[in-house]
Amino acid sequence: MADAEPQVVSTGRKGPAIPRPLLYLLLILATATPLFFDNISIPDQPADPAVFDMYAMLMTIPTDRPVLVSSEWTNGTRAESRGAFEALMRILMHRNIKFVLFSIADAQAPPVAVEVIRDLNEERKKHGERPYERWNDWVDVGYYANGEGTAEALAVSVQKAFSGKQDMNPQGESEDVFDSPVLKGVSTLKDVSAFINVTASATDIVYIQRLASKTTFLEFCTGVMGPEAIPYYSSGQTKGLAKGLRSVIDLETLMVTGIPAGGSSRVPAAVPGILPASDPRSKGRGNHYNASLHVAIVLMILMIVIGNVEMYRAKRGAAS
Amino acid sequence: MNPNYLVFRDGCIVLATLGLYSVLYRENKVFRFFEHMFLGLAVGWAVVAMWTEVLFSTWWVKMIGTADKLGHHGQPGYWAWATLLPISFLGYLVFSKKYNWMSRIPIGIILGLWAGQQVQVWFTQYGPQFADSMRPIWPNTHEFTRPDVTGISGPALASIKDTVYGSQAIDNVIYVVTLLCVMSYFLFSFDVKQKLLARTQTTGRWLLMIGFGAIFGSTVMMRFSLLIDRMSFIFIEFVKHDVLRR
Amino acid sequence: MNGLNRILADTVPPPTFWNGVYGSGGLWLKIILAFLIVSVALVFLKDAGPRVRKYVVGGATFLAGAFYVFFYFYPTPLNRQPGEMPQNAGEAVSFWLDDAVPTVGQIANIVAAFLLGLGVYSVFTVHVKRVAKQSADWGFSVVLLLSFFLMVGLGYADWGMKRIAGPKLDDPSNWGIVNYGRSFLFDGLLQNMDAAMFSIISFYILSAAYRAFRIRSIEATILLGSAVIMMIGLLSGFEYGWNHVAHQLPTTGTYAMGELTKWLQDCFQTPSLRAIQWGLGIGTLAMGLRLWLSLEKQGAN
Amino acid sequence: MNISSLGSLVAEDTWQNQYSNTGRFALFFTVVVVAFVLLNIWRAEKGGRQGKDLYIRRIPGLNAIDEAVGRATEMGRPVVMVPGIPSNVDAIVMQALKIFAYVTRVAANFGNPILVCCAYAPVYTVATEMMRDVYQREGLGDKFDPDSVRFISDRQFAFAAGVSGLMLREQAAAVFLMGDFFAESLIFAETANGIGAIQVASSTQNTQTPFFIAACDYVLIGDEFYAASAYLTRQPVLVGSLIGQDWCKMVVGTLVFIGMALNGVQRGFLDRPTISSAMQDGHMKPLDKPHPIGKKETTMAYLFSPQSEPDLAGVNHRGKYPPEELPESDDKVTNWK
Repeated sequence: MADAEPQVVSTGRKGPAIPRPLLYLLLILATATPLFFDNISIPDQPADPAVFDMYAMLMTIPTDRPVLVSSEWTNGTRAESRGAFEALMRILMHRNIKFVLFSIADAQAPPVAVEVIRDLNEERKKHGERPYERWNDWVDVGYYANGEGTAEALAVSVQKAFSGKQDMNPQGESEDVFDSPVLKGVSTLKDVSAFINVTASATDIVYIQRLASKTTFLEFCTGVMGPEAIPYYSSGQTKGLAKGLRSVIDLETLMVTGIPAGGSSRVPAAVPGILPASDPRSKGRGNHYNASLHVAIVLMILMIVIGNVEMYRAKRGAAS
Repeated sequence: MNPNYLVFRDGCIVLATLGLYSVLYRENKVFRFFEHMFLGLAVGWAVVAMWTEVLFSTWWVKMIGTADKLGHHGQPGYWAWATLLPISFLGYLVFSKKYNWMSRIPIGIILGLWAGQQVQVWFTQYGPQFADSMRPIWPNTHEFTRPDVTGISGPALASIKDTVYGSQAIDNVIYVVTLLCVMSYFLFSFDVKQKLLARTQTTGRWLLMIGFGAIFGSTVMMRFSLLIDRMSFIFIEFVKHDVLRR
Repeated sequence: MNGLNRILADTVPPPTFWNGVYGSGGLWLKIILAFLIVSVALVFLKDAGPRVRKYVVGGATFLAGAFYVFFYFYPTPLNRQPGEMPQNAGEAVSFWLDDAVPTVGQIANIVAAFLLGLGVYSVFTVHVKRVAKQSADWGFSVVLLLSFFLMVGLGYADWGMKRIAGPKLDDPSNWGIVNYGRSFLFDGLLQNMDAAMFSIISFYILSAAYRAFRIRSIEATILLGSAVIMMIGLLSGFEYGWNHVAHQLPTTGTYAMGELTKWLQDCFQTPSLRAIQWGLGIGTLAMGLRLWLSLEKQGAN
Repeated sequence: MNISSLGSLVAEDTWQNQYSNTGRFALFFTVVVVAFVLLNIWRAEKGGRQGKDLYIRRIPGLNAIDEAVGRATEMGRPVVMVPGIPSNVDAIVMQALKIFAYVTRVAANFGNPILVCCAYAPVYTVATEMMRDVYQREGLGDKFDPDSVRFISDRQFAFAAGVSGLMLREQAAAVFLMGDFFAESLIFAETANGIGAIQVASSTQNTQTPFFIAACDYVLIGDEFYAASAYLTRQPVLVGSLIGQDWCKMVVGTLVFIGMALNGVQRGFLDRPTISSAMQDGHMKPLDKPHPIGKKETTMAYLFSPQSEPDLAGVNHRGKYPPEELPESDDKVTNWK
């Protein structure tokens, strides 16, 4: 019977040849060194249909209505989430889509997102574009402690869910967010053009269970959440999905190249790029980290190979 | 924000990061210092968040109501929330030798609420997945590969999506076999002396390993990207920008 | 005042026995009475016999769970609009259930939040004891307690200031020492220590891969194989090169790296994840039933 | 189907809406699963009274518990147990604590110190009570050290730092990681490996299981975790429930198999059959123009998603509250001052 149930025993208790500290030092070098070379550019050919759908959906949602952006990440997952959020903001800002910012995961999430918007505005000013103004182009309605309840309320009425929230208008006064140009005339999810979740925790399930069917639901998640998010994308509950750093890199590429007709299964027409390849902004956070990612993964595969060679040698040594 | 403050803050962050990393070499006093600081801050923040992020808005405000302000309508308070206070505090009796049974009441309430929800969400969560797994295992067309959909839209595209091509049928067979074999591995009350079951269970385990390998591979990216980001913080943002001002 | 009018429509409920006006003596009296009555009832209960105890704990658990079970099996009023009347008594119940869900959903959160004090108590007993006895590492316990009190003090002070000043304090240029202090501890140290600990995982992944990822059995080989293919698929540069070569092959497209990883995900990862998840789901449901109906023996056996 | 004949207590619309939303099938299936579990618990309890023992297959990871604790005793070093980082007191953490109660019993009898690290205050409450209970039942009540169950932090990575620091300083000999683990799983597993501790692990988060497989000595995969307490204690309730779960899995497997075959038949072999009627707004209606059958037009698809747009289904006959009964108007605002 034992042969039918092999045990999962995998630890090699004999000391490996490469000491751990050296291994760690190698990894630090592998990840840090490429960061100093700004001009390394690694070719990318996006193939993930989920990212194509994400970009195509973002480029085709109506611009006359706002989108709801639930930003559920903080600096703990800055590596992947910030790149994703920046890519999202660049597209929204390019298309002049107004947005509402909020969070159900972490009280610190909205301030972190606001900081990114501030940085992007600096960048826009540098390129001679108008900054995206708080109150006129976007509002921050803050953090909601009871995620499930808030999602439930949003599904029934956006107005009810965000009622009583205030944000600062350009004159520096607090005013009801529903008096802002962003939320004017919005009452239910039918009045927003998409619901976008940028997340590092399981908030996507909360939204999928409660409101994803009532609007265009798009999701930016971290690489770890990817495998669990795919089933919802393939069943159509999520209309576009970006999973982790690789998807950010792909999105940055698509922002330059655009998508040919039929490239996205959910948007039949061709979608143009928004940035010329010569624009330094086309090399976003994703591209910046790509070289390091390559070196790190190659190092990982190399270590697996070395480990196996060592084992093979030890076995042969023991046999002879 | 004051630039000097930022340099000071970033310097402290780098120190803390390196302090925590030092455990990779071995457990030492520097790590212990930052570990205890980390725990102190984390528990402290939990105490702050307990009131400011949970109890204040979901309990206190609900209980006493809110005042009417301009542009912000006042809400009445509901006194019944007050009953939760004594019930919750029964939990603290866990240290009492005589009355510790009472600490089970608040826990029982939390557990009961959770358990009831399971009945509610079970089918909503898994039902659509059952339906999605019922994939036809034979083609309904003579073509083998799915045509390239580039440039196709409308009814033609919908028709392609509704058709099961030969290659898809093969994939579907693999899908269903994987699903059923893995499920059979998780049958516990059947004697595996039955040859067929033993074999499907072993196959199930192997197929499971392909799945786990794929998960492992795809999550590695995030782990590394977090390290890359830390390195970017230490070397680019702190050393290059803050210290060397470049 | 557009906003004001709009919110009026359905957010302010009528006065009933259950609620009271903010700050009114009546409401406070009710709150204090509710607190006292429940407290006194619980004091009377404390010496209950073992049988009664079982019924009290089991009953509380059952009632809490019964709400959701009833809510699930009772018809839901779909397409309900604000201000609508129920058509009859049956629908009135479903309206009530619908309205009660958000409230009931909060109870677990609130009770759990009150219990946090127990956790703090645990941390304190360990570390205060250590400081008092001056046993090994007591200095670090001082560090822990100090950072705890700093965080709590500055956290609450900052929260209070922000409640009084409103959104003005969202702008760092209006900050004082308290706000800077909280931001330093929370946004600076705590959040970044989180990120540091999070990133430590990548070191461990590398050492685990080197140490344990070995071709020692069929299973390990399968695991390793699919993991390596997925990892290679993450490298955009490698994928680019591979596809370039694959394009030279007679059947274009089919051998693209993306297709391979997608195939692995669709044909193996998704079904095996689902199979495990279904088993876990049924297991969770069964355990939920056992807990709800108090079928399991309490404590350890 | 006209359900109003059931009585006028519930409006017809409400019934229709309810079941076009969750689906009659969903309710039916949930009831079947619940019934199977309860029925088998009842059967096992009856059998248990007659002294019958029911079969459960071997679970390798669990046989390692005694070995691991035994080794810890030999070395005179503590057994560390971590019930994951739950966000709620739920079945997963209760299950983990049940397994830990078993480990604690073994450890208590060997006179070996234990350390349970909790990441959530209510879990800390339950764990304290359970572990003390174990010591008392074994007649070792005075040996229980309240500091052996600790709350570390409810913040994921502070918890990770604290627990790995403890493992390193206490030089744990056996580490049990069971429950809801997320990214921190590998930190624990590798730290424990670094000090040469035996690890027995299980995560209900499938994305973490491969990391445990790579780094730990014994791993419980998926559902094995729920089978564990039945396997260890052989309590009739647990064994019965486990058999009930197996029945449910068989039903689900069969259902998928039937659905697969039925879908295959309806969607045709080498040819797509044309259909002349399809489900619209919850009813089968003839189509204006017959067309080849689509993915979502099979019996199984209708059964599992009877109405894709529930809000559009059914006509609403509800009246509105008259304006004077509506709660407030501008001048009443001051009521709530």
